[in-house]
Amino acid sequence: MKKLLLATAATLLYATAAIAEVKVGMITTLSGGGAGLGIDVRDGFMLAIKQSGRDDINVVIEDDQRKPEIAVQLSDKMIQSERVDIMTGIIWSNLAMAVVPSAVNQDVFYLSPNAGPSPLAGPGCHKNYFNVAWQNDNLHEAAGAYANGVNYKNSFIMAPNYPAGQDALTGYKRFYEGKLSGEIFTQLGQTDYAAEIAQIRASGADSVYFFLPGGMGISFLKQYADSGVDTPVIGPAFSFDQGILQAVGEAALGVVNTSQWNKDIDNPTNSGFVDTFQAEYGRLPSLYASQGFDTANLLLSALNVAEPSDADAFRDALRAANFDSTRGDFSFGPNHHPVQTIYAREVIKEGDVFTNKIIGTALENHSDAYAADCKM
Amino acid sequence: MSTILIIEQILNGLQFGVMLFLMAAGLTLIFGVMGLINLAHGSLYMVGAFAAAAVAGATGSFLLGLIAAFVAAALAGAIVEMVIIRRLYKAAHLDQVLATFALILIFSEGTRWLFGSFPLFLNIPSALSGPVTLPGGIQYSLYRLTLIAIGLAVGLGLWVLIERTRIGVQIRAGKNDREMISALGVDIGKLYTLIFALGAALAGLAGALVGAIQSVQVGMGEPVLILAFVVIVIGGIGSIRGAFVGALLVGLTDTLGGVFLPELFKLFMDNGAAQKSGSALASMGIYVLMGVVLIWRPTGLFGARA
Amino acid sequence: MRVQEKTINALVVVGLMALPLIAFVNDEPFTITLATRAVILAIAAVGLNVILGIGGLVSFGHALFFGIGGYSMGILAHHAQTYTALDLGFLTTDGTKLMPVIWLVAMAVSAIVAYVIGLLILRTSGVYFIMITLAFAQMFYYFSISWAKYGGEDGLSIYVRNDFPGLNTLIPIQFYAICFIILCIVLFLYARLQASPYGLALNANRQTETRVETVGLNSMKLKLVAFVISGAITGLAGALFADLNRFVSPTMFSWQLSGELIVLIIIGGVGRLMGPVIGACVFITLEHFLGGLTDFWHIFLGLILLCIVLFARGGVVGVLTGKEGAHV
Amino acid sequence: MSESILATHNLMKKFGAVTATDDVSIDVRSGEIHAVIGPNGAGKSTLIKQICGALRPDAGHVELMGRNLSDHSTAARAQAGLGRTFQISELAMEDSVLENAVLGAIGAVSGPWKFWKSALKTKELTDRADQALARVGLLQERDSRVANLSHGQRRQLEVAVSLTLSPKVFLMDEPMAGLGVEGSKIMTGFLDGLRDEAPILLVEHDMDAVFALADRISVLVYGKIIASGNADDIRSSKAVREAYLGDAK
Repeated sequence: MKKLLLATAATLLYATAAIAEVKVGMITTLSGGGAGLGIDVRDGFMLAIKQSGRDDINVVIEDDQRKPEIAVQLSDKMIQSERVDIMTGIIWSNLAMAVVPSAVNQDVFYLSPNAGPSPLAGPGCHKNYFNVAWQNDNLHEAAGAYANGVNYKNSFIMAPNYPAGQDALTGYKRFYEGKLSGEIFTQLGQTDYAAEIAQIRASGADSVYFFLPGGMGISFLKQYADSGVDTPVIGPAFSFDQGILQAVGEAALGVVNTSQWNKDIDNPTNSGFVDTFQAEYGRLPSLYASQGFDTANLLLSALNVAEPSDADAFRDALRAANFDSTRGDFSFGPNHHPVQTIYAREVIKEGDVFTNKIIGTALENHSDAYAADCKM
Repeated sequence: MSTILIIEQILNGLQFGVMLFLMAAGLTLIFGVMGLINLAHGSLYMVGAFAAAAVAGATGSFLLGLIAAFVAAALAGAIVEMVIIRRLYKAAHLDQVLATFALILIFSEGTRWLFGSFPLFLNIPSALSGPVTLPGGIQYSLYRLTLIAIGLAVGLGLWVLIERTRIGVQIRAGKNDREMISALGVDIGKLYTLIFALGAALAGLAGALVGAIQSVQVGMGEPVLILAFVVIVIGGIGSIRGAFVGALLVGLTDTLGGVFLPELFKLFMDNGAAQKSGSALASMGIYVLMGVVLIWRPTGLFGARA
Repeated sequence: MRVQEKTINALVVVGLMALPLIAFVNDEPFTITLATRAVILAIAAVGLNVILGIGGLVSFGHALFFGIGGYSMGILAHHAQTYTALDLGFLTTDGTKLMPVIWLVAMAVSAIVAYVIGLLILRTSGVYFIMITLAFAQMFYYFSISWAKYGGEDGLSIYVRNDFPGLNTLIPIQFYAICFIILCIVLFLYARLQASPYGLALNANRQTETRVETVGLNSMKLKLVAFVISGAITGLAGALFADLNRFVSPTMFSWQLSGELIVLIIIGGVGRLMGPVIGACVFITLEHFLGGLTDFWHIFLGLILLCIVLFARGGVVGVLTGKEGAHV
Repeated sequence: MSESILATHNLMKKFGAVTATDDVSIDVRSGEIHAVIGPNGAGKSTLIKQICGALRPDAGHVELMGRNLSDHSTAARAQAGLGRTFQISELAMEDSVLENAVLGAIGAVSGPWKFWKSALKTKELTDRADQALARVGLLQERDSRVANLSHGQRRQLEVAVSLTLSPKVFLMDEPMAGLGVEGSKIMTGFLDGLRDEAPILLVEHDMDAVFALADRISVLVYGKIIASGNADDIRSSKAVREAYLGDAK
């Protein structure tokens, strides 16, 4: 019996090798509240795959519903049943923390198109884990650096009381050199910020930095604009992204935010991406779409060099990051996290559409604070 | 912390409270009169917000948006009542919970199917935007003041409706005795549809009003639903007065807890730790409030004694 | 067609034994993982069924115990894998990766929490009870989100599944076997409990507390013990669930999860021995297959649940046997 | 004179301005049936609730075999030997007749903290239940669901459950209610024989039954005992006729 099983397994193995199909598992959020981000990552990713013209890449896409335990099970499915070589797609840090460590330990490659929690950049880094977006602190650090650059001396900072929020404020403070007029942790999922805005008004701050992803940011910006408090606001790109910006409207106009990507970054890859994305899906691409697109292109560049079955060669090919990124220069640091330029953008109105334009550079060739803790 | 800031925070708590009241009033009426636990009440809130955003976006008029929210939520409520809910009045609470849980799924994903996965735009009308200066030099959002006024007006309206009108008599009678009221020749089916639609319309109105200063997105109704349940349980299920008091208590506890608990913790902790523990405790605040009220009075502040 | 409940029960047990074996032979490990998930949710729902099905108290906060079980596992295993001491204030100890120990701790902690909370809340009834159980679960949910020491919203990852002497728990079929045997034990205990003098008294207490008091039994104590037993079983399931995912996070405390546990019981049949098990299998199957059809699969899930409420009173077991379930 | 088994001492209970129980002192002695009668709203239910522990009196107390029951819960009073039946059946409607009777046996014999052995396979419990069912004539309905029983059968089951408790004293709230002529006759005969086993405090509307059964009768009007004595005393009492008929000048 056992022999028979082994024989079957061997035949199967032989069969897969013969087709030499690359299987990519994408776990992302496609239903419920945060679906917009997952859909953008998926669409960006699939656009690049389509453009490559390769039909030997099989992408299996599953919806995690933004629930960590569902993500874990899908990951089991990808690894055990689909036997994928590479995984990608997760949007949220808490889902990434649930899935990535065990996946990469089972010899699967994981390319992160969005989340970059600090443990995975520091002591928990892994040779099979590559982050193609940013380490979570990056945009916040850039905001701190930008605040120095425009001479803010007295910032009021706030974020939700959960790990990514705590990291955000730490990231800002890591680069920001002025004083803090206030530091607030809000509730995760909070929708009313009247109390916080009152505190901002009373604090005498010269700038406000906030990290409030998703609907929280929309609520805050609308209420802030209505409150008449005119202290300038800085935020990370997440609250000023293409998908969200239309829902914020006028309230966001003129706000400076930090991002590693914008649609006006001037290189052929990027302009090609923006045009084809619009043609394909009928909407402007978002930050997340660009990250999905870059992730797929990184993958394609490595596949051109080596098969994932040859793990060491494939890993080296990934590490080389020999692809044309929408962001221009892109390379990996020692912990497989990006070394990249982060820009300051400003929200503008183009015709009827709210969008961003780059107004300066916040941090050049920036890596992250955790690389030193990474022993790979 | 200055007096002005404290007054401002109390106003914020009030505003939050009266909006919760709009949600809770319908919920408590529906439970009090029909004995129905309606988990899908938050979905009607969402329907209102989306209707308002769609209509305001198309016409440019916030007022038309509000009307649309009211009408759309009332319609959705009436349809749901006639097709599904009325089969559940005699069912066990458990069946009601499951059925209305199913309705949440249908409403949420249906809305996403219609409107897409991204939040919609809905903004404060320009006439109401910006702050006004109150006596004492307090800068306060005009729109939020308007919300407080609308909330109080609706509360007053409901009181008049229930205490002073024929329908109110029927509602009060229906609360106590279903058979008696149908014996009086009132069409109980129509009355129930009407009450359900009224509750739905209030929820829709709240969704639209709040949507203008928050994010109009799928799933926005669920956190509010939980809060509204907390409110009616604190107030005593079926009691409009209880819902009003409960809503203000929850609104004030939540707002003031979030502000003052971290301040309190700063007295014996360093700043960052105080912020973290204070806000952690504040996020549990209303549930602690509810727990304490129910342990003290197992049927809420104004609930019927067992 | 009317089927005997015993026949259904036997079929379910045989099915739960056969399916993973078939999957094993066909080398479909994910099917085994799905079955494991169904079995663990079934254990949790059997726990809930003690207080809900027999005792008639609708707990809308049972995720509380599920989460406590999960975090018991997470915290113990976290300290074991990081070689740090676990300081309980009155006692400092090492973590552990040994499943039986973790299970005992999960059940004990859940039982203690259930006892304390039960003392406070069992005076309420009906909707008030529904809501106060929700309130306590929400307190734990928000607390766990901001509890930075154990990962906050990110939760805790355990890199390797915990150990069970003599087995390799990382092999899906072996872990399934553990869960399946626990489910069988729990079901056996549930059946004994339901038929026992205590079960009879608790069942009568659901229908009339006055009668139970009049024959000299303390209704409050009956309910409290049921709440404790129920919490302990659901806590055990939580520990297993955390081990299945090698991960624990605040979503284990979420009200959606409490709702799902109730849904499982209603789908299967309230107060039925196999109700939760059938409910879990049906639910997982729906989730799995509908999810593959469309992004908007929640709509169909909702419609199916509605149909169950409107047209299939008594759940699957009720429909098959032609008998309604317990009235709650 | 035989010993007093159950006694109330100066029970007082007010609801707002209404005094529902006004200084009521009655007792039940071994071997007797003591009936309490009174017009609607006289406070009979309130009195029963105070005796069985569902209501706390404002003043006064209840004694069972000389023991003060003030600190006893309903359950503890039942344990102490108070066997109550209800005016409106309080039974587990989804359960079988046997299960309801076994519930009583559990209360009387084993207590509820037995989690292992099946209740319906415990001979000690089922024997006791069967005996009680046999005495009220319900044995043939042993396996029926209570929901399917007739009204009269439920009244019988009420009594049977209290029999399983072997109480020191019965507290019966209108056991004849809704039984019809034939049923009342049978029940009367049954209660007649029961008094030697344990005395009965009988609250009853059916005057024929009361006058046929009661050794003593107390008349409760507006919360006060206005008369007490044997059947003849009550029949001839002026106060009672005034209260009941309102016209006896």
